[in-house]
Amino acid sequence: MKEVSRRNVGQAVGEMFRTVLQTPITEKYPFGDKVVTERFRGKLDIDPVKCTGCSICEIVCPAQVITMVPVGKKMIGTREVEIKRPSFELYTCIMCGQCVDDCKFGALTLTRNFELAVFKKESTIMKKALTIGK
Amino acid sequence: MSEDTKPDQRRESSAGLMQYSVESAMPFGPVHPSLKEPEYFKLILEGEKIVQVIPRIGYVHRGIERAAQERTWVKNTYLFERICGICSFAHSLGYTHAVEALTGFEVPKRGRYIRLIVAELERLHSHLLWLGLVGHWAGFDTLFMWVWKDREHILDLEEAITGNRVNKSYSIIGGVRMELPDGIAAKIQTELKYIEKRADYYTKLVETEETLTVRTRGVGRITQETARRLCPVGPLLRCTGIARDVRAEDPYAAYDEIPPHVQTSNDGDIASLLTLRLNEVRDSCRMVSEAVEKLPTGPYKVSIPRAVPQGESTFHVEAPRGELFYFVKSGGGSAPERVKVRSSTVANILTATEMLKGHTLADVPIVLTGMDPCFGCMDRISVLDVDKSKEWSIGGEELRTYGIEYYKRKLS
Amino acid sequence: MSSKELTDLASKLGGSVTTHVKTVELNVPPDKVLEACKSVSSMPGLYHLSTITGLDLGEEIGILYQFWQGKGFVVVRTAVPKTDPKIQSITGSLPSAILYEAEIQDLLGVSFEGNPYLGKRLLLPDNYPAEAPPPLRKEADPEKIRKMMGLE
Amino acid sequence: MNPVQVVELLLFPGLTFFVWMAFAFEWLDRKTYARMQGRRGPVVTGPFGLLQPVADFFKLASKEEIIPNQSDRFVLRWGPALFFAAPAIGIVFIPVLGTQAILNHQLDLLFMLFILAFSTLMAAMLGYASAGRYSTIAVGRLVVQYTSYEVPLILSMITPAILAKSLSIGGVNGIVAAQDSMWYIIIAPVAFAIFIIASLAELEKPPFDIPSAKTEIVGGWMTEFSGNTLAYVKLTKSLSYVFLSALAVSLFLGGPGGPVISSNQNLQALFYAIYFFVKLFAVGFLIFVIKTALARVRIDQATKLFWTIITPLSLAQLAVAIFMVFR
Repeated sequence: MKEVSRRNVGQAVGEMFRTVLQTPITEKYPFGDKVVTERFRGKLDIDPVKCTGCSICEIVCPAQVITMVPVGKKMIGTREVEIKRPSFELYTCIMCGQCVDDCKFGALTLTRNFELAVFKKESTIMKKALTIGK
Repeated sequence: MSEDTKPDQRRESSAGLMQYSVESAMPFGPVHPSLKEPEYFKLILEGEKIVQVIPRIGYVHRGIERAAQERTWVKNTYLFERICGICSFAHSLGYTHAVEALTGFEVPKRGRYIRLIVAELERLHSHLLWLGLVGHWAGFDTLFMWVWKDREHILDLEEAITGNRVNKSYSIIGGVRMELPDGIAAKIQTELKYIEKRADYYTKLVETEETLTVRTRGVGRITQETARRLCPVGPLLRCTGIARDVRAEDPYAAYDEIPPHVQTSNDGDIASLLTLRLNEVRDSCRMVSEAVEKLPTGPYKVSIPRAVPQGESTFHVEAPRGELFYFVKSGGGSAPERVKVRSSTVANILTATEMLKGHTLADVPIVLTGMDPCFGCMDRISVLDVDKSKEWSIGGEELRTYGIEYYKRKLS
Repeated sequence: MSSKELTDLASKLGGSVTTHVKTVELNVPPDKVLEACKSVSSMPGLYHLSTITGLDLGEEIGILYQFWQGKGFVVVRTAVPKTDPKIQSITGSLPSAILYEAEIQDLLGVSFEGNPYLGKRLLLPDNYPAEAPPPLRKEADPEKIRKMMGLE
Repeated sequence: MNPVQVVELLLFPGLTFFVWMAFAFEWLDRKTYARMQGRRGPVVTGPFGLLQPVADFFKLASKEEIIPNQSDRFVLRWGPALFFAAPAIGIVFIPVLGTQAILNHQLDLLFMLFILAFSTLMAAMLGYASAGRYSTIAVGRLVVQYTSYEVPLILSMITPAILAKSLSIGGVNGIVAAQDSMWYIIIAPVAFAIFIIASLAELEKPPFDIPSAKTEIVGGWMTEFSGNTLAYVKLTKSLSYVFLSALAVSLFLGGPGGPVISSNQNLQALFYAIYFFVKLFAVGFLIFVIKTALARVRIDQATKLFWTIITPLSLAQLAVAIFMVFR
């Protein structure tokens, strides 16, 4: 154990005292605000007015979050067509943003809300588009 | 232990390399404080010295290769990205590159530069994560906290560019998803200067702090000959002096224009891995800052039709842990016929078992960390005692007796 | 990599060579794989066994030994019939293939004779039913396997 | 024993007060450790998180206790009480309000040695009694470590006794009283350094946290403890921290000694108490800093270090001290 006698023990001490003077990196999150960046991909949101019910989002979604629910019927010319609106099971959402990219009408957005923990997963099912956008 | 399972009746071959008695195996994992992910290693001990290690993987096998066969090409991008949280971008890069090679489309130059920037930022954060973990396993929590503190800077940058800290969903088939945000170039440059300064400090710290070097120098040594035989990838290969890097040899993204300076070291132990990875951190800083300066204008993606022509494509990228291999076979349908992923840890695990040989149990965590394991990527080590033929995994009682005997022997 | 050497090797082993953009494929019969892999890995330049890929080709199971060298790959390609999926292991001369071969044995049911993991599980759980088809084969139905394992 | 002495023994500066000191030390430990690593440390409970250790203690004590099947229930139930008693009794032999301790007798240094050994013995007993695998390995390491650091620890404690020609700490002509003119840290700095290093080993702090290395053997010998037992064991570890720091103050830093201007006896006692706690926190802080700055060594490296370097050094220091006193 010759190294012991000529050791450089305690190399970190100077840096330790310098660190004390700096602001800590820990954010006071549950007690203070957490700032996320502009592009942060959080909870999915839909603007029911812009949605036309084209089902593209349902097709592209990799996590099967979106299901199209028939909400009524309308006549196009002589043909009766079902009107569909998306319902979102947000507990399976992986926030990839593929639906937002593919929505031609700009109805979908990823908000910066990241506080997604709930007691019942059913409470995250978003049916906003079903009630208003008829 | 019943009579019919006498030690000598239950011998089996261990990975074809030696014979051992099953009764003397010491399990390491699948749940162990030094493994953050479940994996099982059978350690064969001679006293406290490890003579043989047999891995058993698959505890987090999620059948992703099968799942990929039932998803469309675009959906798979997000699936493969979730193989690993740390090198998620490398996975999506490997997959998208392989698919692009099938379609024959070329990603625009700007898109390739942005891919390089994000890939190198990911390497920075992965290497810093590893350095912190080495500090943690060596009982040096201060280093761990400091390094992770600095890693936050990189993660914040990644969030600003891609919108998420780990699962970036940034590389898509045909380029990258979004343009770089405004004013990010200046921010990247200042943060990189900070990281470079810190990397210099950490190099000094890990090379001189004696309590750390006694744990790392000469520990987990692999020779160049072993490395040639067992084909590890990434830093584990480079620390034996073989300069092998996918980025340099088979460039993808914009690595042909901004080539890496391939770092090597000759000792092949944990201490040299520390220095090597810190050198790579500095090199990545240089590459990112060069790429930001030279960033060409123009489109950042091309739109590629969602049907992929028939064919096979082999691609590999340099993930932070080494070569990451993708093989994609298309049958012309909307989903791939077969995707094979070989993550870097699978290639490294055999070398890691070799590194463990000859060391004591106290060194297992630091050596295993040395290869930067990512079992999520890879998809178990138990200890056998050759002289004693005693099963450690049976009960506390026997272990206690063994412990008493061991220390009696050691103290006498 | 010189394709001449590969052509020579292919003609020696009774196979053929096809060239793609980045890969050179060496098609050999299953019994010549060991020799082909040995020759490829000992060629000048550092040939590194990247991985071994298994493919379900319907009637056969294709096995691809992918070696990385320089700017591309050399692939030793062979196929074994599904009715008798057996092949010689290359772990004797290339020990790095142990895990890759074990993986194919698990996922596609090809036995590699000489591999230390022969007959053992690597990736799949130990209670994976022996009578169920290996999961990456086309006939494997996840629902049926789950039922066989008593998960549903 | 008069009522004042009883109050001193039980409240201030006796047992109750030192238990609160243990909480304060734990807070300071966590806070300095965190701040030096760039974190915040406890912030929520109380001002600056001061009440966090207390809250943690009561939370742990109120949790369900799980006793492993193979364990020795009797030892596990009553062991923590004895384990707690060791530093709790030892600490009242430390003089705080003057050079005289609340309790003292002629040979209390030997009693301190007994307490330190007893504390380790209890830890080993508790670890074995809990019958966990990690605890068993930890106890093995604990005993190996104890055999290696005990000799230098005792030798470094004997040095002040030789210099003071007394085996009493807080006695009439004890070690503290003998340091009136000159602190022993100046005469015997090596002994002080060795005492601090051995204390780190005794307290299982880095670089000698081998028996409780959480990345290797989970919680060390405390792995199988839960609820009430764990709460008391943890409190005892903090109390040992205070106890060893107090011992260092008494043996090397002149105890509560310092310049006293007033002749009022109560005011003098206050001065002494202030001096004592300033020194106590200084020693505690020194231990925090060492703990933060170093990585863990391996058990064989620690044993080698203690036997090949520290033991000869402490013997040399002892020889120097004997020469100085009896020349």
